[in-house]
Amino acid sequence: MAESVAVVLTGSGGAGVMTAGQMLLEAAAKAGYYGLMTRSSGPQIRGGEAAALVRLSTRPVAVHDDSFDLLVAFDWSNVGRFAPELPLSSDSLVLSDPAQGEMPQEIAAYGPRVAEMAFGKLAKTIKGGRPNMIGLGAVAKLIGLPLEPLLEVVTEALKRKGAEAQDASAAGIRAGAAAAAEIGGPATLDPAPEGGVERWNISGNEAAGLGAVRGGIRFVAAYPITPATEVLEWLAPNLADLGGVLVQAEDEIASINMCLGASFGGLPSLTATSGPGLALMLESFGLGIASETPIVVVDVMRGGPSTGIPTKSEQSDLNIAVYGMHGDAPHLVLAPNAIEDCVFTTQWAVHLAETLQAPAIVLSDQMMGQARAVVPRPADISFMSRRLVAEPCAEGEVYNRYALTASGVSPMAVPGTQGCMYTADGLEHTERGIPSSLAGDHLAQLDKRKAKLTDYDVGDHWADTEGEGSVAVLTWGSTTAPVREALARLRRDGKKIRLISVRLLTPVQPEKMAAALDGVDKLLVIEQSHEAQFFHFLRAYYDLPAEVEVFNRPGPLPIRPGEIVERLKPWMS
Amino acid sequence: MAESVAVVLTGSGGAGVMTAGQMLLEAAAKAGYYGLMTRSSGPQIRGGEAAALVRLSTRPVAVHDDSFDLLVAFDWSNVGRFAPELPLSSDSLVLSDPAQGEMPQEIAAYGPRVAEMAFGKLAKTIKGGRPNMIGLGAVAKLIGLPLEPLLEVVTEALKRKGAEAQDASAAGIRAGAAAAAEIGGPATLDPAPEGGVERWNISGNEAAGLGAVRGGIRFVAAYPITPATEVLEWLAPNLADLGGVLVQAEDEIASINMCLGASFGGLPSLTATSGPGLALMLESFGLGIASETPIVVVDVMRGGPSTGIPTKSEQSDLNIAVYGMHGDAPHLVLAPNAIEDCVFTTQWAVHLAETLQAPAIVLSDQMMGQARAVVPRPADISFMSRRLVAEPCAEGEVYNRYALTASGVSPMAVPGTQGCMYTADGLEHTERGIPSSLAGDHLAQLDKRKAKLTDYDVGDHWADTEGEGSVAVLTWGSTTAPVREALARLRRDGKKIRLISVRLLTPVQPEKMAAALDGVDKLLVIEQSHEAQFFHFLRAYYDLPAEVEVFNRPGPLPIRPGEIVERLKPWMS
Amino acid sequence: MTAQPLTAKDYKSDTKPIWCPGCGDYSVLAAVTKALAELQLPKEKVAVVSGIGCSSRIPAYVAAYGFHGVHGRALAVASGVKLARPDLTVWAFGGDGDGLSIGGNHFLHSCRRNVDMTYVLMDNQVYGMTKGQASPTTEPDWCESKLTPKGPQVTPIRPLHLALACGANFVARGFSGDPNGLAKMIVEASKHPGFSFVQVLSPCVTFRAEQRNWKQLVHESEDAEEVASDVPEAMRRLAADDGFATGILYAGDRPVYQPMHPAVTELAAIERRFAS
Amino acid sequence: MTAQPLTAKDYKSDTKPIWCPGCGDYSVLAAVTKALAELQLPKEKVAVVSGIGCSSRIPAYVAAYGFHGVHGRALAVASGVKLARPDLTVWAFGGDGDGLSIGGNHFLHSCRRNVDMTYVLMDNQVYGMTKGQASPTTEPDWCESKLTPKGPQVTPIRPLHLALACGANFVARGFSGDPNGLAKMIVEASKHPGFSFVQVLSPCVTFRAEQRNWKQLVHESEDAEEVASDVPEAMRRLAADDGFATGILYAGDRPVYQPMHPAVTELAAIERRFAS
Ligand SMILES: Cc1ncc(C[n+]2csc(CCOP(=O)(O)OP(=O)(O)O)c2C)c(N)n1
Ligand SMILES: Cc1ncc(C[n+]2csc(CCOP(=O)(O)OP(=O)(O)O)c2C)c(N)n1
Ligand code: SF4
Ligand code: SF4
Ligand SMILES: [Mg+2]
Ligand SMILES: [Mg+2]
Repeated sequence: MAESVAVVLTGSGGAGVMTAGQMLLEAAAKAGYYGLMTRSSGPQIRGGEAAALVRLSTRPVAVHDDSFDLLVAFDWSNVGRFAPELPLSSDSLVLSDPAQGEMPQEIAAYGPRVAEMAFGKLAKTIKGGRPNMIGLGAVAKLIGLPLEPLLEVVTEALKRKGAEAQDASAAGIRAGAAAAAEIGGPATLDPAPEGGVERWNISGNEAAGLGAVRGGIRFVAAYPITPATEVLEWLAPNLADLGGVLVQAEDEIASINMCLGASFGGLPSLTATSGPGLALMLESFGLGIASETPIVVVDVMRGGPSTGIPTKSEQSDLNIAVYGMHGDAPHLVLAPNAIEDCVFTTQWAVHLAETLQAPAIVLSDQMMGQARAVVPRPADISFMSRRLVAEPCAEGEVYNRYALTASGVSPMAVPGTQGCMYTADGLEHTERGIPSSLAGDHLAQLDKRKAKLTDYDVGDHWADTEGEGSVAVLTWGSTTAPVREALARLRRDGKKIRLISVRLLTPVQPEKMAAALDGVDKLLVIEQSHEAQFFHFLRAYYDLPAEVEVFNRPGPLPIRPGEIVERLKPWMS
Repeated sequence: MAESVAVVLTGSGGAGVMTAGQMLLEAAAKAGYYGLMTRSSGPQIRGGEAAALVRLSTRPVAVHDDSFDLLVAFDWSNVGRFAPELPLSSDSLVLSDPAQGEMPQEIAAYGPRVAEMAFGKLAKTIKGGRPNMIGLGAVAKLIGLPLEPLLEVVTEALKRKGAEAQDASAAGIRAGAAAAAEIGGPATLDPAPEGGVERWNISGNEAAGLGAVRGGIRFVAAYPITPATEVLEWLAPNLADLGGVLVQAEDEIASINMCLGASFGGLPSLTATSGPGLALMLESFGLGIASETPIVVVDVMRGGPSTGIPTKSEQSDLNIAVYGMHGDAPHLVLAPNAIEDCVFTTQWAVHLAETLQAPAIVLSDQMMGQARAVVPRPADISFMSRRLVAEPCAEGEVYNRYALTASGVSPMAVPGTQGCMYTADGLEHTERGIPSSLAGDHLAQLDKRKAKLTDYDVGDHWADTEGEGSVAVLTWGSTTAPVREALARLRRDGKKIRLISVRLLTPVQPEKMAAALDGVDKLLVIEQSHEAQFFHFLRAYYDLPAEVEVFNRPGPLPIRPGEIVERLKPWMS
Repeated sequence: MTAQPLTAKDYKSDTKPIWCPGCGDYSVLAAVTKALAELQLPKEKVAVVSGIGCSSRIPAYVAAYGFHGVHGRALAVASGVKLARPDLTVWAFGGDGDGLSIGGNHFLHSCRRNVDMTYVLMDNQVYGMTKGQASPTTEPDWCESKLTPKGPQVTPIRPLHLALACGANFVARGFSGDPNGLAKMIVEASKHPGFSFVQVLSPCVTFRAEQRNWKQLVHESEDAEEVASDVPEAMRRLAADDGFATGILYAGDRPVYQPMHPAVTELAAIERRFAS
Repeated sequence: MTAQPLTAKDYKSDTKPIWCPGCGDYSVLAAVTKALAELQLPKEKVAVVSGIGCSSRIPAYVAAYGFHGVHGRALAVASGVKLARPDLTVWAFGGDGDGLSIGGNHFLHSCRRNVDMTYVLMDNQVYGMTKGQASPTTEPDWCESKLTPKGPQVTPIRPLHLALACGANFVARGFSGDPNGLAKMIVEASKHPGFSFVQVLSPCVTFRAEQRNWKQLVHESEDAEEVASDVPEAMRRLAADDGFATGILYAGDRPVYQPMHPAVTELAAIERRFAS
């Protein structure tokens, strides 16, 4: 019996592994389990080799395990190239179709147990039968997932295709399950937990979209880019339904400038992109900073530099997000640390941007963004404050858009407000908003734009912290998931260890960090970047314990819980 | 008698203060002096208030003094707004025209000695006479500059206007000098040094242009922007004469991409811009990194963020230059530390970019770029290595554009080379240049692109270091000039102190820095940035002594030598 | 409340322009305030958006809401304002460099997107702000810039041709030397639904002093009485254009892009779709 | 040396395209290699430049020097190559998104700058690479993208109109379904001095499966025999264009932009001017 079971389905383009993976996840959800699914595919636009990586569990899971328990290969076309992404152990079971030839060398090298199943032949015994349905049935049987919910999901999914297709699939699933009866499964799922926790099936990109609208975003202008497009695809119809709008712009520069215009007009505005698009937006992002126009930019990070690896994850846009603007340009940078946290962090980003009249960048990544998980429904949060707007001015009253206030935040007049006409400006300016090159005005406005961020009390959300002890792991973003799992394992072994996962990258929070690190004498920084960008950022702005190590690696391979446990072991006495 | 004398000429648009300032500088050069001139003007495009700030000296001067000895005001229109840029002392002399009304409060507040001279009236006594020539004559007399060279310069400058104009100006100068005879000058220049050092009259922007062509740049594509335009204005005709070309592109994105294309074609290529333009270039700069196409971007920094203060200097583009690209993107960042060093540093940047097949950013600034100095002729340097090009390949031989070599630098085939056809790519790639999303290829190429920079021995040029002792000042760029002068003053008082002015910002040089800091226990970091960008960059990448202080201030006011001396005094026992 | 009608002066802010004495832009500003008075728009319901350049300084001089953005992006900002706030009157301004060089892509796409706003291109065939370089409308043999000492050597953009080809819904040319005529033209442009484009010949007296004699060259278009409502006809008229004929060339009736509609769902209903 | 003439196959690299089976881009590639064989250009004297998109993958599949740049910037890179290396034959490729959406400004300015190179726009009226969003050439009522569920609602760009209005020196439309005809057209484009523009209708069978029947819609232009040499005439012909007429529409004779000339000075002479 196992708390979690990990399955990979692979095959070439037409094999339908993605559909099968999705159905498996949904069926597990119906059965009361939690789960996670990610995808991998070859370089072809369509029809190349593909893999659906699914983990099912009795508790929420945010990351894949160190290895997969079961690999089902409908065919072997180029599956070898995925091998590093599909770690197996000698306990793993590989199930493949003898008609499809030899298991590739790279997979065989893991030394898994091997079994055969003639998916193709079995499918042919059923009218309209498909190998992927045979495979699905086999998987259910092998991991102890009840067939009922699977049949329900498949029937539901094929509603539009009619009864014949539904019956064929159901028959396939049953046939696969029957054929697998002889084969010993690699692990059997513990029974699903009882009780009525509402569970959602959501991807990180959808979650970011939802966080945006929860935060009040009603205007989006954007240009498609992998792996951020699904944020936009979710937002477009839903914004329309909510009385907002998504505009597909001619490029990223237009996108962010449309957002600035809409936000100037009073509507909370957002755009989503990935590294190359973020790079193009930076000049205008700076305009948001100087003119104090709130906007949110979601960057779903992918491998870099340049076009890099568009379909794979990496945490290497930290530098550009934190430091990428010309001039002294304080702004907000936030990062969700799990799929469901994309809801909260994006919502919080909107809240902070609007409250502080400052542009924000949300650093999600391909790993979170394109993964789909079954998770407990993300809690409803409602923040109290909103954009501070100016009241109408009487004739003769002067409205100072950039007034120096105690908080650094000045009431912003929304067009339509009588008597408060002003010109938003990216040139340095007086309190009134008139361009000025005087040292005094420059310093006053620089101080203001900085202080409004650093003086604001962000409360506890700046980081997720857990655990105790003198050893800590400091991480951020999607790397938090394997760290959490690694630390949970260590704690299960009675070890004491702390986690600090930074959600608010800027403005930096030196006091809160000092408190979080109080008593820590050994620190491991973990991140997915070749240059150890996070580590250097921490060095620049925080005082770290004397003994600091860094575990950094570029994408696309994720950092796995087991590796983290290994890295920490020497410190775990 | 004084080693150096500092003069300001101010007046409204038509007063000709810039012309007069330039003539003063040239005349001093002719007389054997060194000097420096900077400008300040109001927000009007043309015709607003203006100030020419001139310092003349028996030795090269790279920065203005703590205060000016002589202020000549042809009129007072809005001169008050310049006051913070024109510090005076009680020893200073203000010379103004009684017909032009009261000295502004802000100037009077310095408590200078005041004298009157009726520039306007005196000019009217000469046919075609102009007040600025009267003023020039007076300045020469008051600071002990011989009239002869001044008359020569003026005569030369007015050659095209004919003898009448020449005579009028000469008469004006003589009249001014005569009128000043009664007034005690604030300081008299020491006699000019003897000996035939070749001296140049050059601006930092011209110097950057010269460094570029010395380095071999023959292709420039650019879009005008203040304060970088003069780099381009110098390059355009001179490149044409040298068989190269400058293309005015439609925008900065086109500029950098044209440079990439030209460099791919084998021609060393450069563009020049300022912060907003640099921001627009970053996506494509990353393409240069990933595709290993050398290019040089000169960023003449101005006040930021956003449009900021286009005509004023600031050192606040360090962050964007070092960190502004998405992905892990190692590249070169260099900064000249004086007007004449713009020649060397730009040339070196071209050399490094070409040798390492990596894009480089040169961070100059408005202060250096638009200042004009009389300096010793910058030495000729010739670097030995050049771009490593590939030899033709025979039929059947495979050319690996991105071959993993010991140095990380791979021979680059220039189009036209037989058998080496390859595709330069911003996608991650194999050694061959074929797109790849495999972890192994990504890591290998990331390692290569990093190692070729970090493993290269940059020799001594990485920084200018001078002095000894346990106290050091660490600075960069144009701030080096006041630091040098401050340290010279302290040394004259017998104090020991070190200077480290970093010329090569990235790749970082931890060993060289450790050696330079060896024995230092007190460190003052000095920079012109509100966020202390340089200080945080140093923290991120270098181990600094336990006691570190930062003296940072945003632009536009320059940091003055006297202020630095004051900051250091407590450490000077 | 029967308020006094607002005069042109009421639409002038108290900020003093930084323009050179004699710059054509002063008259464009005059035309703008006259047009606003003609339209009697409440000041707070007008948004004036621009990029960077001498001409782009205009928002601060108008008593309305303004956005002085970055170089070349005026139309994108203005589109955002109008899409988010259909109740506002949105006018964008900029120079030939701002709008046609760095901003060319937004010009192209704004023409075809057809958001209901007016774009006034203040064309002086030079980059005034950066002290006199060639712009996309500069003659190929203009040699006064040190950047292009032999002239730009490139065929100039003809803004009206381009606007028509890109699908602008209203295309006109005015002259700063005739602020009253220009005011009327801006009024028409503003009233016309969709994206209205007005090229204004506005001399730069500092870097193109010869433009002072544009007043001799400018003339009313022969077809001025009869505005073309069909693109090929407008193109035909342009074939003979000398660049100085003023008037409204074209007014079309393409549908306006205004994709924002009232809400039809509550967020809770959307969230329920995630439940599994 | 009397070498064998090179065949189309010799111009194919050994890299396997990532395109979907049936994609029109395969035939564009075939046409390109045929055109190269027709021209017998030495492989090392050809530079093939592109941006990002399915279509932009083409450089790696041609046995020539290639630059697969970033999205939208192919024409700027290609201009740089040609300006620096007038001896090379430079061909730029890209999709309708790459060339007309994000890259619109470079298209506009490349047309007017008239560098001697050829630009092949592989138009499938969709963003293929990012899985099927509307491009600037997509019909306003195409509702298959989740980003624009009610269709883009914007008038499409007509690439030939735009190229003409911007000053392209050679304007043609081809079809990937006729690789031989397309090869000839590319040969003509490449031979013609200045900036040559070829729009190629190249179906995306994955996201615009209905484009498979373009072969029924495509027809040779009625004016195909007689290439227009004057812009208004070409514009007139376009007025009746249904978007599927193939052929060379226009070939002009504007001067080519090639500003690089042999050196006339030594650096030392230039340096002496600084001496004071
Ligand atoms: C990104 C960027 N590039 C360049 C500049 C420099 N710049 C400011 S205004 C301008 C051109 C102005 O010309 P135009 O738009 O015709 O306006 P004009 O001054 O002639 O009215 C340029 C190139 C800038 N501010 N930002
Ligand atoms: C700066 C930037 N923005 C967005 C993208 C994402 N992207 C890649 S290709 C593409 C559009 C492709 O469409 P098209 O140019 O028509 O080529 P096709 O794939 O249809 O051949 C987009 C939006 C990117 N790579 N870079
Ligand atoms: S430089 Fe030209 S455009 Fe600018 S304000 Fe002066 S006259 Fe007007
Ligand atoms: S997605 Fe469309 S354009 Fe791209 S390769 Fe497939 S068929 Fe061709
Ligand atoms: Mg202009
Ligand atoms: Mg396309």
